[in-house]
Amino acid sequence: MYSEKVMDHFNNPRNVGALEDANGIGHVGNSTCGDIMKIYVKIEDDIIKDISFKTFGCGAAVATSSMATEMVKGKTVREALKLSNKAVAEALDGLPPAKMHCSVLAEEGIKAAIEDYFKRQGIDPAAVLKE
Amino acid sequence: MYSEKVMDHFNNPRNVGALEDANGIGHVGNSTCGDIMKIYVKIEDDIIKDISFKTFGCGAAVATSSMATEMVKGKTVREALKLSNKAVAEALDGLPPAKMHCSVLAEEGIKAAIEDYFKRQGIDPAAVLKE
Amino acid sequence: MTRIVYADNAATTSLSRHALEEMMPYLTKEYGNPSTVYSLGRSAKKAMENARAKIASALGCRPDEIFITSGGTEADNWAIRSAAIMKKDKGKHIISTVLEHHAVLHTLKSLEKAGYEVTYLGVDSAGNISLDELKNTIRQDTILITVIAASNEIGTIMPIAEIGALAREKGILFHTDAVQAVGHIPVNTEEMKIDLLSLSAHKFKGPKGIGALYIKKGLRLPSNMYGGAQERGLRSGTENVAGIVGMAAALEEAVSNMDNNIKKISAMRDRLIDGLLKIPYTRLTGDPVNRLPGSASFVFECIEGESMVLLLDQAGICASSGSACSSGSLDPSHVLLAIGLPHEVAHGSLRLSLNEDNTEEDVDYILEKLPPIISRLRDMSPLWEEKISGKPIK
Amino acid sequence: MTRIVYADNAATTSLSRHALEEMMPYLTKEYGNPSTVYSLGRSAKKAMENARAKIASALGCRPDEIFITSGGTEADNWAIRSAAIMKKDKGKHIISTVLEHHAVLHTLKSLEKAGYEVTYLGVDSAGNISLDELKNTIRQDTILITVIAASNEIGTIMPIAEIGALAREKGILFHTDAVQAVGHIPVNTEEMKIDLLSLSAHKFKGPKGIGALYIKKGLRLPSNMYGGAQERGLRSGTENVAGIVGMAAALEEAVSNMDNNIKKISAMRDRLIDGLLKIPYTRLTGDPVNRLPGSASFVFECIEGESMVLLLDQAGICASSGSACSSGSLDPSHVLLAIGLPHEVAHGSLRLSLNEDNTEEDVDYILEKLPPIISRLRDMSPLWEEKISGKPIK
Ligand SMILES: Cc1ncc(COP(=O)(O)O)c(C=O)c1O
Ligand SMILES: Cc1ncc(COP(=O)(O)O)c(C=O)c1O
Repeated sequence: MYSEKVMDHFNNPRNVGALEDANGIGHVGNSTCGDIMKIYVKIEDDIIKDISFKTFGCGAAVATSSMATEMVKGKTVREALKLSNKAVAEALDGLPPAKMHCSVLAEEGIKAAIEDYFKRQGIDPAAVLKE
Repeated sequence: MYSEKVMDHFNNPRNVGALEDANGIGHVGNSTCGDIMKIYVKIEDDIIKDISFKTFGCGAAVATSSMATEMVKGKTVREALKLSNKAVAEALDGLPPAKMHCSVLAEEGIKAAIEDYFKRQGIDPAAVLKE
Repeated sequence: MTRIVYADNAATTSLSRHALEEMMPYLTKEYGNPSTVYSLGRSAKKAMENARAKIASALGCRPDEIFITSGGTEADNWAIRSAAIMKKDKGKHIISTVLEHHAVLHTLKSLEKAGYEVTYLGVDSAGNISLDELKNTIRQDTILITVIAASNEIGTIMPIAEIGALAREKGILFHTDAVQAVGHIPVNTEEMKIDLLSLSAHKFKGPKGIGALYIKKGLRLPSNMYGGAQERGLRSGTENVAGIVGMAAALEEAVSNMDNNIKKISAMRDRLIDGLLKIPYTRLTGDPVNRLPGSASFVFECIEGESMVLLLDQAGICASSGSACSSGSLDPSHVLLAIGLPHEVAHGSLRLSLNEDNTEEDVDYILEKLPPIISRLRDMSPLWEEKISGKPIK
Repeated sequence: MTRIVYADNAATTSLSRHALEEMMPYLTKEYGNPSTVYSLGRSAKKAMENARAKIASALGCRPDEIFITSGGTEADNWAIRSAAIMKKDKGKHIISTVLEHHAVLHTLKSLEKAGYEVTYLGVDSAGNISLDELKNTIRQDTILITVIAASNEIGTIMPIAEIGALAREKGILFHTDAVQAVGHIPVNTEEMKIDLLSLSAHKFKGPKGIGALYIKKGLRLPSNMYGGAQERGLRSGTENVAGIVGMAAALEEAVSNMDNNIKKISAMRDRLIDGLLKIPYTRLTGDPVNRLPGSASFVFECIEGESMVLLLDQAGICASSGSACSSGSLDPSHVLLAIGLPHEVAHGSLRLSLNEDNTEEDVDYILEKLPPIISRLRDMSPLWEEKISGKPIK
């Protein structure tokens, strides 16, 4: 069902846990549907210096959280905002069709965390995201 | 499917073949239905001195012919006429339901041979059979 | 991985060694077609009829009331569709429950589309139906009551004898999906006044792909498959002789060991339940007492079932979950919702199902391995953080 | 009894040793339910999908066009009933032949009762249909053509590719009951333009109780059984993993040896036919050339088939007959009547069916044992007496 990469990221999730000094936090999903992701970012000089997640959900939800955080860590905010759910799924060597929504959630989680960062900075995130 | 008795009478049929000096021959069944019996009797002093059969048909048809001829051999005509298909089937330790008609044919074959004997003797068989 | 603890016997069981031994001749030298007249076919036929007699004796019915199918699903589909067709002139109302397996539920849904009306009896939080509610639900035009004998998900056992008596009294056909019950708890078609009963071999250590429908003598069901008139014309097709022989051997074995098995398995189950209920924010699903001997089913709050199943697999433990992710749909199991669990709690379901092959060491092993898995997943869960801190997540 | 010569391979075959070996893990340690997410279930799933790919490759189709069933009968019933339901708005006319197996015939009869009209194409004395007749039979409201790929009784092979081309051209669904063909002669769903194809494992040395329906991609058949949504929701029920694996292994083996098998088996068949046709008042049934490699079918005048089969059994030879007694009905096989045999001749039918397990010695043995059996039965037959003497019996 799951690729080896998915299982690896599920069994040994990268960047798991809360980030004490996060300056942006994104919450996506809802418990009714069975998947919730909380993404913590620490952004400095337009760079994602650190990132972590907490996830309630299935194997794919954990693995996409792990992979997505890995993919944007150390990247510029602009680069991070370009992360697509397809890229996350591909980096995991694919996901079962029924699990593609998890990769969407991961993409959304990253965006939500960055958005929160902008809000805290007093910047209208809509303007940034539109670029 | 068949009892051991049926298989024994099928494999080693008693009284099989034509009877050279028969004085009564009965034909029953028809080839469309798949069963034909020809019963030969030699009756002397009201006794069935000898009897034989030829049969086209399934295992049960051969076995009931064999058993029925055995059962009436040496009997009086009156006794022979009392032979029922059930008695033939029972003597064979039973027949599959779909094969009961073969025992009916055997009973009818014996009756037909005796009837033919009476006819040849110039006696109205109907009168005899009615008794 | 050092050891395997198989605790998903409600999903399927390993094949009994005895059953396999009985099957082997029919997978090798005894390959005759039972419909043929020569001795190779006759011995296959004999084996099949011998098997049918064993199955009948396990259910307390007559051999000619047992019709072989390819499994529980076929039996359920056949029984329910047939009952609906046979009785449609009397009415189109069917009574069932919210606990049914999809094999029953989706067959009922298809009948609803065809103009039948189905009332699904609700259950209390332990999964028990109310006989009074059943009585009140029966109408002039009720033609069939179909109730699962014991729930595959939460283990609760239904009052089959009482339902049977009521249905018989009212002249309504009674079908029970006894796939989880047969071979595990006493089932008697005569005493329980059952008209139609489905069973599936692989749930009691028989082979997969074989099952049976008990049809009470005198009921004239429409043919399920047309063809060479096997199974007295009702279910044609060259018979799976090895499968039939294996099913009968496994069932005979299960029934003859049933008393001991029930004692042994339910003791293990209770130890498992007691041990796991020590984990905070954990609930047993299904009735604590009136449940299948092997069934231990739970919800663990703030975590998701598939994750548990995957981590248990890493530890060599096979288990299952009724979470949405496990079911492949967006909703968690209809049964978990039916016993009143909120969606987010239902997602955290885990079913451990034991049978006579499990050992006390298996229970120890699960009790050792599962709690740290729950902790690990809760540590990762934003819902748990919220629950513990008392702060809402957003 | 010294030796067994099994010559009833059209009824069923022995299980291939290779297939059994492939099955054994799934009858022992690999008992996981393929629908589960842990590794024991995943490996079962993998085995099943691997098997599906092998079956697809044997038929020249895609794996997702193969749907597992419990045998040929289920596949026939499902395909035909579904096609009728799906296309009922276009029309209710179906074309078939007088050679069909009961699994097709009785399904068609049930449709006739439900208001469908079926035209059964006749055959010539060798069992061949006329493509011109087929063309002329097609109407505006023809929705389905269902033709057996090769006759189980007389071995004649039907022009499947030509029928497929015609059906495709006219936009009519084409189903073939290829139970006797698959694994024995080349079958390619793509080249032959087949929409639906039934197969059954135990006819090509696979296990009993398992088969498949090929459903051309894009056709949306109604679900055959409701339940746990196995087989992409079309045929629910816990999968018979061992059976599926065994079917695929046997089919792969049969297809990879097909060229050699055809050569070897048809040579034996021809020697058998030549030898037995020396018996007076004996006819071959079916086409002398255009026939299944293993099929040698005859009528022997003035004797009855079941008697032959029973006496052959005494000699250790397994064979079958289409006589009334063998079929359990009052009429001999509809196929024998359809090729124009009078009732009394049809009663004398005997089918010897060989496969790759038969040897030249088997043929010698049959040629030695059968003629005296014929003589013995004829000596006992009043019809033979009549035939020989020229005098009518009454
Ligand atoms: C209660 C119940 N009914 C029906 C079924 C269907 O049985 P099978 O999958 O053997 O067809 C199952 C198991 O899958 C079950 O647990
Ligand atoms: C031509 C044909 N179709 C269908 C079937 C039915 O297959 P099964 O008995 O495996 O269901 C058979 C054999 O019995 C057959 O020979």
